[in-house]
Amino acid sequence: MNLRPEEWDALLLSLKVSVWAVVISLPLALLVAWLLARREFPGKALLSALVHLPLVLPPVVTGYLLLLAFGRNGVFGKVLADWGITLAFHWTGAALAAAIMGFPLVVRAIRLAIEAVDPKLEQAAETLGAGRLHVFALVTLPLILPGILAGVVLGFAKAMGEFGATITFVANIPGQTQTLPSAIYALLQVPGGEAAALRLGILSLVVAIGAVLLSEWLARRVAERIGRK
Amino acid sequence: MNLRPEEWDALLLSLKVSVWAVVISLPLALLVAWLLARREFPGKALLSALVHLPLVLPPVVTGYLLLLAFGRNGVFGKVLADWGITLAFHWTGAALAAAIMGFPLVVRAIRLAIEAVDPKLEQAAETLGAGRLHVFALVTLPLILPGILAGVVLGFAKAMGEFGATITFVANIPGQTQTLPSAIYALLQVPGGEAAALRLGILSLVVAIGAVLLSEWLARRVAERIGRK
Amino acid sequence: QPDVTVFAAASLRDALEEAVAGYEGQVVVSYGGSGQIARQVAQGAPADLIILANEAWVDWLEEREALVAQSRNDLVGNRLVLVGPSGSAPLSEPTKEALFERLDGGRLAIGQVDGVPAGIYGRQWLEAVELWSVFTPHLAQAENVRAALLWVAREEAPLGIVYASDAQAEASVDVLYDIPSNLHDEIVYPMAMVAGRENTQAERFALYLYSPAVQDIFLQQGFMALETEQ
Amino acid sequence: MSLSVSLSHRYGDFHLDLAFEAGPGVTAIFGPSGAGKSTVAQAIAGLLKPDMGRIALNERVLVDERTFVSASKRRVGYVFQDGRLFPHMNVAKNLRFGARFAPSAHDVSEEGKIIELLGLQALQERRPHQLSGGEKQRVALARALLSQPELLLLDEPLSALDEPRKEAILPYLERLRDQVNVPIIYISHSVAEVARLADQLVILKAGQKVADGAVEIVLSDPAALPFVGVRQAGSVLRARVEEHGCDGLSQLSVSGGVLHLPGISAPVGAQLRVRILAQDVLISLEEPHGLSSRNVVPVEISALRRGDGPGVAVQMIAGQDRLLARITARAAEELALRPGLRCFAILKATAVPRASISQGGH
Amino acid sequence: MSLSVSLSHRYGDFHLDLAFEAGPGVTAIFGPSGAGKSTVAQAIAGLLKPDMGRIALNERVLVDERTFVSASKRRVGYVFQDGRLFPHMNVAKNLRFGARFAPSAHDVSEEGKIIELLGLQALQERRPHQLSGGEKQRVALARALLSQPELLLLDEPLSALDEPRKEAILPYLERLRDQVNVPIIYISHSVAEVARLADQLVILKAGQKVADGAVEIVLSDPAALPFVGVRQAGSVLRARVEEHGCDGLSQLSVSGGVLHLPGISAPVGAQLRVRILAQDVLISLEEPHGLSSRNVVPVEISALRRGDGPGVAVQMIAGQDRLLARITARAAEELALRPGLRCFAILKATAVPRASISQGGH
Ligand SMILES: Nc1ncnc2c1ncn2[C@@H]1O[C@H](COP(=O)(O)OP(=O)(O)OP(=O)(O)O)[C@@H](O)[C@H]1O
Ligand SMILES: Nc1ncnc2c1ncn2[C@@H]1O[C@H](COP(=O)(O)OP(=O)(O)OP(=O)(O)O)[C@@H](O)[C@H]1O
Ligand code: MOO
Ligand SMILES: [Mg+2]
Ligand SMILES: [Mg+2]
Repeated sequence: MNLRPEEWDALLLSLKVSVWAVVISLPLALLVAWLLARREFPGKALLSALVHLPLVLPPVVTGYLLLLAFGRNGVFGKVLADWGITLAFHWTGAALAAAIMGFPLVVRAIRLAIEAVDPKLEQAAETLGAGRLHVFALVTLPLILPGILAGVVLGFAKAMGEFGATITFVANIPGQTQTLPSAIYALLQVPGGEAAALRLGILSLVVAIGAVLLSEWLARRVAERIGRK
Repeated sequence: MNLRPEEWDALLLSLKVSVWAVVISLPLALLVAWLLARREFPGKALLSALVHLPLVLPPVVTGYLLLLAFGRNGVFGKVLADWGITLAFHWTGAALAAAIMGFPLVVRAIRLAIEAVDPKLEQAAETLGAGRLHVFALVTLPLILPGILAGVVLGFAKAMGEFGATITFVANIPGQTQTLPSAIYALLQVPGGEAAALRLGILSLVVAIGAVLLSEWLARRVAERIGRK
Repeated sequence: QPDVTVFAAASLRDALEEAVAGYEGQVVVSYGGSGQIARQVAQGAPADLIILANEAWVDWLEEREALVAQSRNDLVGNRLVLVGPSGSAPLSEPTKEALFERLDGGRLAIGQVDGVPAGIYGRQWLEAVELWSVFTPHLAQAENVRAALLWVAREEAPLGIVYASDAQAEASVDVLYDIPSNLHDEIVYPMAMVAGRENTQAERFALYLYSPAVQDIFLQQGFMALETEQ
Repeated sequence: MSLSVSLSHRYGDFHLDLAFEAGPGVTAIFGPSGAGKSTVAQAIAGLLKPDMGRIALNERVLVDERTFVSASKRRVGYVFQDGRLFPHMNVAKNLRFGARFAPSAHDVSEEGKIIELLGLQALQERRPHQLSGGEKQRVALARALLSQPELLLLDEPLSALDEPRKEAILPYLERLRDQVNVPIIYISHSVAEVARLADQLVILKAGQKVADGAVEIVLSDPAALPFVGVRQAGSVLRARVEEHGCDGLSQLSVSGGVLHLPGISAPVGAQLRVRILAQDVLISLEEPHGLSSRNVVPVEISALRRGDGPGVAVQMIAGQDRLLARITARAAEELALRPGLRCFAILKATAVPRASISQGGH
Repeated sequence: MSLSVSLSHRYGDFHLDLAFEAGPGVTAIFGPSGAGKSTVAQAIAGLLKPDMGRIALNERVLVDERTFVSASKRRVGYVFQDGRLFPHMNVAKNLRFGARFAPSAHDVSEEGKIIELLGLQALQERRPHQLSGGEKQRVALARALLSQPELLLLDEPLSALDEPRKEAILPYLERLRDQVNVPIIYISHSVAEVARLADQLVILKAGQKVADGAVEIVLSDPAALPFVGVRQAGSVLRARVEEHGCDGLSQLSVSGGVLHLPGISAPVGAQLRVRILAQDVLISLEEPHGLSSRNVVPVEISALRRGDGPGVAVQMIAGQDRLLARITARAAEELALRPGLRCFAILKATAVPRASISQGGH
């Protein structure tokens, strides 16, 4: 498959955005998943609802809200601009949008994994002297690796496919913010663009299959490591 | 909040579509999740990739593909039409689109839950005379209820927010296929529509919070039942 | 960094791409919906030039003083046509009966009638010929006009109201009827410079778009030339 | 009714390779930790597909080169070392799980009996996570019993139970052995349990069979002694209940004489198996007088075997039975014990635990 | 070094309410299944917040109305009934888990010793799911030992081990008790283990303490007999190693005379505790002759207690020590045993198991 330069750009940008989306959402997702799985606190259900929000709202609305918050005149946008950080109309914003859209998926995968960890093992670690952080790092974390992996795959796949929030927040500037889905969208807007759109669609697919294959392979190794298989 | 009749229609339709999306995707999701979690077979990774597809592709593309497959002249569409089933431009098609878009989320949640079930319990059930189906129904299924619940919440939330595939596949016919996201999108297309869009957005939010609260409550009960808490 | 960044309505993509290819200067175009572009510009999008498919959003931007005063100008125009799947016989007169006969229980594909420009124009026409209330229950509204065209091409809908430019490029549809342009607002694509981003490169590119060569491209793609007021 | 097992399976360094037949009654599989006992059990239950081998239950082939009957079709009641109760069901539901798959409708009174016997009445509503370790194991045992198995496979089911509970369950297992015609495979590392329950004994070590045969033979076989442990060696006598004394002592006739043992509930005329540990037998050259022990049997020494420690195993003939005593080498020397010598075996009545007396057997 | 526990906790119907002090050495908590032993252990380890109570370890308050020291800060080495190995770590990593949190650098030779003792060398690379039940428990034991705990809490750690493995571990626990100054709480339903290891004994029943005190006192206390079980009652004598015979018998002096016991490895001069089960003692009015037993001690009967069965407990004074015999009521009657009677206690040398002889103690 011969890709045109803009197509290459879109592919590389999509990959960059997706990787970053996963990287930035993972630590927070771990924290939130742990809170939801293991702690009781007032407002827990509300936090859970908030996490699900990006799923419920049409992506364009999420993008619009992001634009309002992080745009030139947005509350956060102004502050970040002072620190020299631009998000709107920038690939970093695409990563943020993708991260937010994938967040509920990542959190849920990790949360399910944490809920499946036998608290008795964590207790055993405690009696061996491990404090809460060590218990998490040495026992919980390795045991939830399959869940984290699942979360990463979901988050990555979602980021590869995210379109509505991204195009609304960072527009569709070739070479700068045009991801694969935006490129496909633009192609589908004019008659005769289907063939090119199909090419890019297949490209997405290849990336997705690659990512899933990789994750299945990793999952198998992890499952062996933690004695599940 | 005083809702106009079309807004009511959109809300009710969204609820109907989301519920049906979950209902129709659940059995297949259970099967696929079980296959992915417990069986080894050639093409397993491919199946997994296929399941993730709706995440990776831009929703509009998925809608486009749905139209090609289930439209009046689509491969499946023709067959279904013979049976008197219409999907394109019909709320049933919206449910199908939402089900497909949410499918990867539902499958993953259930798969994680199945992977966390101790196969030793299933073995114990087998030695007590339970065949594979009984083992699944009496042991695996109850134990993965939290995962199913998580899948249902994710699938429902996704269905409530799904827009791109839905509108491409079933259009935006007020009272018939105009879901909340379609209505919101339409409102955002005209200058000054923000206020009304906001109202509908809040409506989505309320539904989402309600669903999440309900699911958290159910999850707690289920966890108690299966002795996790 | 490109010399010029243009935010343009997605339906202009083919023609604009051809125009950009013939321009000696680096131009990038970000395609999107008109409302989306307007909001982005209001939030400081890095656009030097905008070309929208809808006058209302340009008005909206002007109210917010987001555009360079007096820079607004209509680039090209377009026409609405009634299309059907290829092979359909032309309609001499789109009467209620004739349309219903064609629909045969199916739907009339159209852009969202309260948002997508092509839908708005289509609605105006239907209202003008007093068919609006009759056909409202039989519409299939699309997120964008391309989807409406797709439905007709795939024979999901026996009829559709789309731009002439779209209909021309799609082999699977035939134009059944040219909608008289006096029965709806004039279809124009206004172009304007974004306030705070004025630069000569953008001005040069804007002028280039008015050049006969580019206008030819637009004509070939089925757009309509406008009398330029330069 | 019989089970025929021939297995070969490898787990890394560990290689299991053995064959045995289990007739009706109880066959104990005995061996140290890691010997492969649970591995054999899993293969019999259908939870492990052995690398090679053949397993047949009552002429029905469960495993061979071509056959592999699934676990759910085998009707093997398996009580696991680790309980494996269903966490989402309360005790009552756990117990009734197998009933729906059982071939015949379940007998409510039988069910009640088992539940009562295992002291589970008060626990019916509990969930597994609210049970203590021992309680869990009792539920697991009842659950298997209630599934009407064709073969009962008990993998150290009693190791988490305290003595009184063990005592309460063992008689039930005995009755099961004698009344129901299901073979029982009993995995244990307690010779006391094995000796009491088992008809047959298979001793495993590092995946190999090192001894098997009738319990009486194997336990009094000096070759098996290192695997059984010296403290557990002994003989099993067939006895008949003659009379119950009002002071709680019963009179039993054995072929070589009379024993007086406490705590026997079997009716007069019943046939019992009495296990007498070698370490509980003293030898006296003269008939003792003024001694607290009621059980003095005239015997003739048939063999002496020196062990590697300071002990000597003395085999004696008492009527038709063999009796085994373990005394110190020094005593054997001083008393000049030799084969053919006629002397007296002294047996402490209170030293014979209830667990060593069991009814019937085959 | 001491642990002071006072607890009240409710689980539905079950109500735990007890207080005890555990000094240095080993305190055994003994009781039937469901008595609340594991519940006490969890409270001590900080895994359960008791409804009410106070727990202090070496003057450090772990729990009271205001205090609740988290489990990780308590330095209580807990060996669980169910192992709880980390499934994602191999044996070696499981073993070294606690080391990083231990206050002092770990001693490689000590580590090697423990690993060797528990026979874990060959298992280092295995993962928990590749271990047999007994192997798992051995790893759990070693893991707790290697975390340098201030208190060792063993919840039936040996119940899944076979006799030879138990035998191999028990001496280590004895050494631990005598050499390291950590109190050990040992939960068990095996009196044999308790008697051998424990200095102190707390007996629980249905959440209540029914007896506690020094092991020697409690085990020979008739009041505790129903909880301990008649077959486990006995006395503990203090003995001194006098001489090792070349035939494997050692001569020990007790205050009332001399014993000849097999298999003693302690050096000449060492102080031992020898537990003698009541059921292993015979009483003779005359000094016996031509008897295989080497251990005949002149005694004076101090008390007779009739049980509810056919047995009688006979307490005898032998020098400074008390000896307990359990004989049949019929024998007691026929021999006309009464307090003050001088007679002979006969003890089978081979009946004293190695497990009943332990070094030192406090
Ligand atoms: N799934 C497995 N993978 C690898 N090795 C295994 C596996 N299961 C058991 N083993 C090994 O096989 C041997 C026999 O194990 P098995 O569980 O049959 O022993 P066992 O006699 O039941 O011991 P125990 O009395 O401790 O339960 C052990 O060395 C064990 O480590
Ligand atoms: N989490 C819990 N919820 C409710 N009841 C419980 C819980 N844990 C234990 N129990 C009950 O408390 C009582 C004491 O249990 P515990 O585990 O302390 O007994 P144990 O003496 O350790 O028994 P075993 O020897 O069988 O291990 C039992 O009746 C048990 O059912
Ligand atoms: O140019 Mo539009 O707003 O996609 O019809
Ligand atoms: Mg085992
Ligand atoms: Mg316990």
